[in-house]
Amino acid sequence: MADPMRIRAQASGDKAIVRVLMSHEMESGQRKDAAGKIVPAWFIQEITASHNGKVVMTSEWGPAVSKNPFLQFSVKGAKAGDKVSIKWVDNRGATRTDEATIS
Amino acid sequence: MRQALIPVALAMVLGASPVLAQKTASQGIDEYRAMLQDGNPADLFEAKGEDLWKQKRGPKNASLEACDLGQGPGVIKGVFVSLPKYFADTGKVQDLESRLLTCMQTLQGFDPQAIAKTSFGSGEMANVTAMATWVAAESKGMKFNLSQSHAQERVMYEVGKRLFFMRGGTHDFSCASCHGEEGKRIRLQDLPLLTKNPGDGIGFAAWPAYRVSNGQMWGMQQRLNDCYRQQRFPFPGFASDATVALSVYLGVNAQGAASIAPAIKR
Amino acid sequence: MNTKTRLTGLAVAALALVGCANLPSVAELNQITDQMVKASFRTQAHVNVERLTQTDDTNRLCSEADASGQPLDEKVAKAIEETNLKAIRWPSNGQFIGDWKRGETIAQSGRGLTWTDDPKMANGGNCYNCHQMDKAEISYGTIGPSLYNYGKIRGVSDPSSAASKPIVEYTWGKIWNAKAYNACSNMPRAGHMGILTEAQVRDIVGLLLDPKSPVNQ
Amino acid sequence: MFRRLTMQNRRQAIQHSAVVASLLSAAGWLPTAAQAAPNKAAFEAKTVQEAVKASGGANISESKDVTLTAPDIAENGAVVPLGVSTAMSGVKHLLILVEKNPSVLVAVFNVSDAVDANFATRSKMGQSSDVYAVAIMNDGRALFAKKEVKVTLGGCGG
Repeated sequence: MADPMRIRAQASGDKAIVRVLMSHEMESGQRKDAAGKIVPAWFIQEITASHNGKVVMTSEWGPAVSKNPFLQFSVKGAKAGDKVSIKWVDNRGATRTDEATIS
Repeated sequence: MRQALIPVALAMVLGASPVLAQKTASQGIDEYRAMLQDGNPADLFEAKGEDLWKQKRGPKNASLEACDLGQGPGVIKGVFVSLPKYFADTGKVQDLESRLLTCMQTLQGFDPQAIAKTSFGSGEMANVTAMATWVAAESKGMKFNLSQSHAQERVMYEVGKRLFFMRGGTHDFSCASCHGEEGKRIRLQDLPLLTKNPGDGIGFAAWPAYRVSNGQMWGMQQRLNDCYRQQRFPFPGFASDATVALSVYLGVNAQGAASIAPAIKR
Repeated sequence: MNTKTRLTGLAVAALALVGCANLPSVAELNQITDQMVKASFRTQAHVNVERLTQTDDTNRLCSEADASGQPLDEKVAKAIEETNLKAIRWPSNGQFIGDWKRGETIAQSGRGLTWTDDPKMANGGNCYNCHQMDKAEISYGTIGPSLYNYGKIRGVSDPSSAASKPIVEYTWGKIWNAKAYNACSNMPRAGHMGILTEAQVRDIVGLLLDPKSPVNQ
Repeated sequence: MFRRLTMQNRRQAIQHSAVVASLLSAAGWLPTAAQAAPNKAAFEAKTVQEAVKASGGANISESKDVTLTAPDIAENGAVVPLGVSTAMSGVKHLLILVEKNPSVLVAVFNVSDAVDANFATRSKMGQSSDVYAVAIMNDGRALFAKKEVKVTLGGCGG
């Protein structure tokens, strides 16, 4: 199974800034291995962010997003103690969901 | 590829005045580095390392929580800035990574030789790097203060100094060829002077670090390994005495430098 | 004194015996270092461990001087320079000046002779890692002096002229074996150590001295 | 739920690619409907124009109301920090694109009332290139900001 994400969510005024690091190879599909064969693309394709269980944002990615991806966004009306969860799904259908409490 | 990219990319930066362009390029690179500081993927390895430390693993199905990294069993905070140091139970001076191997052997029953032979970034070797990242992060901001009270620690410093200045390989390079003078650079890459602080604070005190260029987490052992590769030296064994001695020399030279590990590097 | 037996074992064993005594002598520390190098480094791919364990007197003496913080004794330095000067191989066809365009490619390349390099591919000269050369290349290192306008500054307008001969020969010699002119130079001995071929050295000399080379614009 | 809603919105916005995708899916060329990227055509586009069109945008024009955050120079093309934001209302999607990448589209952020129209991520760049931030409005207009990012590679040149 994929390694856990690191989610930092900090309340700031009337919103919370969310910073996420995800553990993923994000293989571009352009690279060749030692034997000269193309390494197939393998990347996170969909992101879903929820605030206290309600979906607030979705995002779609291609293989150009860097390895071990970083994502930052702000949730309106979120305050300390609220929960933020992030779910990703990659192009092989693997998925991971992690949750953090806003500080 | 690399060689082809540099002139093309930089020729575009160049414009009419090379002096001005160069200043702009290095300022631009500083800005770029600053943008990456927030959100260092080393965090991922740190989290993984903490998890691994506490997990029951290995043939003996034990955690590493009783491991003594130099300040007593289970003490993590502050150990990174005091390593390498002499350990009475092994009768050796050890760095963080070689000490982790010792604990994985004694507490968990892993074979340290087998781990030392594993390539960087795979299997238990990747786990050692992750744990080193977590242990280092727990001392972030603390100042390097290596012991030189044991005779072996002093001998290792002296040997490390000789290794630092040892010329060899096809190119006659020593560590000092690149890191022996202040204000030098390779291509556009600044080279820290590693014989004293603050240069050594940027060099030694920054590893483990996340390497942006290849998306890998590197411990000090891998940093030294790749330096030796580029020096055209033969292959230094993982956790070998020579690598530990060199770390003692660099670590003592970094006396007083605040640890910035785990850092993010090119 | 059982120094000899003490130091013949592995470096680790030697260290254990040092125990709580005072710091060993310089000679003993040098021997412990040699033992530790033998125990710690190994051959990988085409990179043989002898590259380090059987390094020559030039490297050994310069390393010792560097570690001690004392400059090399003047006589020793002269002897090193003479040995290296004698070892220089001059161009077999009498031609010192090659193609500066090929020279520029060699100067740009930093590849070759690491354990991850393919030994079948041509080695690079690593020149830009340490030197400024063509002014258009701003990604240059500063470990060595700038070589921009190298030939022009030295008044070389025709490399084949008799007047240019000393500087042409010096340039060849310096690239072939830098230690012939400065015992403990930081510069690799490109020809002497087999990093570059004779033809490659010729092209680098062309890059530095050909009046048409971008180095001299 | 919200997820299904977005899918519908997206379908309307990118009817063309959805049709293509469903045709491919029917022909058995795509693994499963659930796993197939809903915006496949956009992510395979080779030009900024194509990618924007496939994402439901039209009449692309430069606008000061879209902000792109990007470094002037990237020390390494493997990781280039890029951000897109706008203070305009009525934004449906924010896109980040790198013109000279093999496929230009890096990421699509679907804006909702619950988040700021302000996102940051990091992209690979194979070479120096113009980078685009594009806002696709509810009415289908596409507004962009662009900036050239130079990519260098340092180190020993080995």
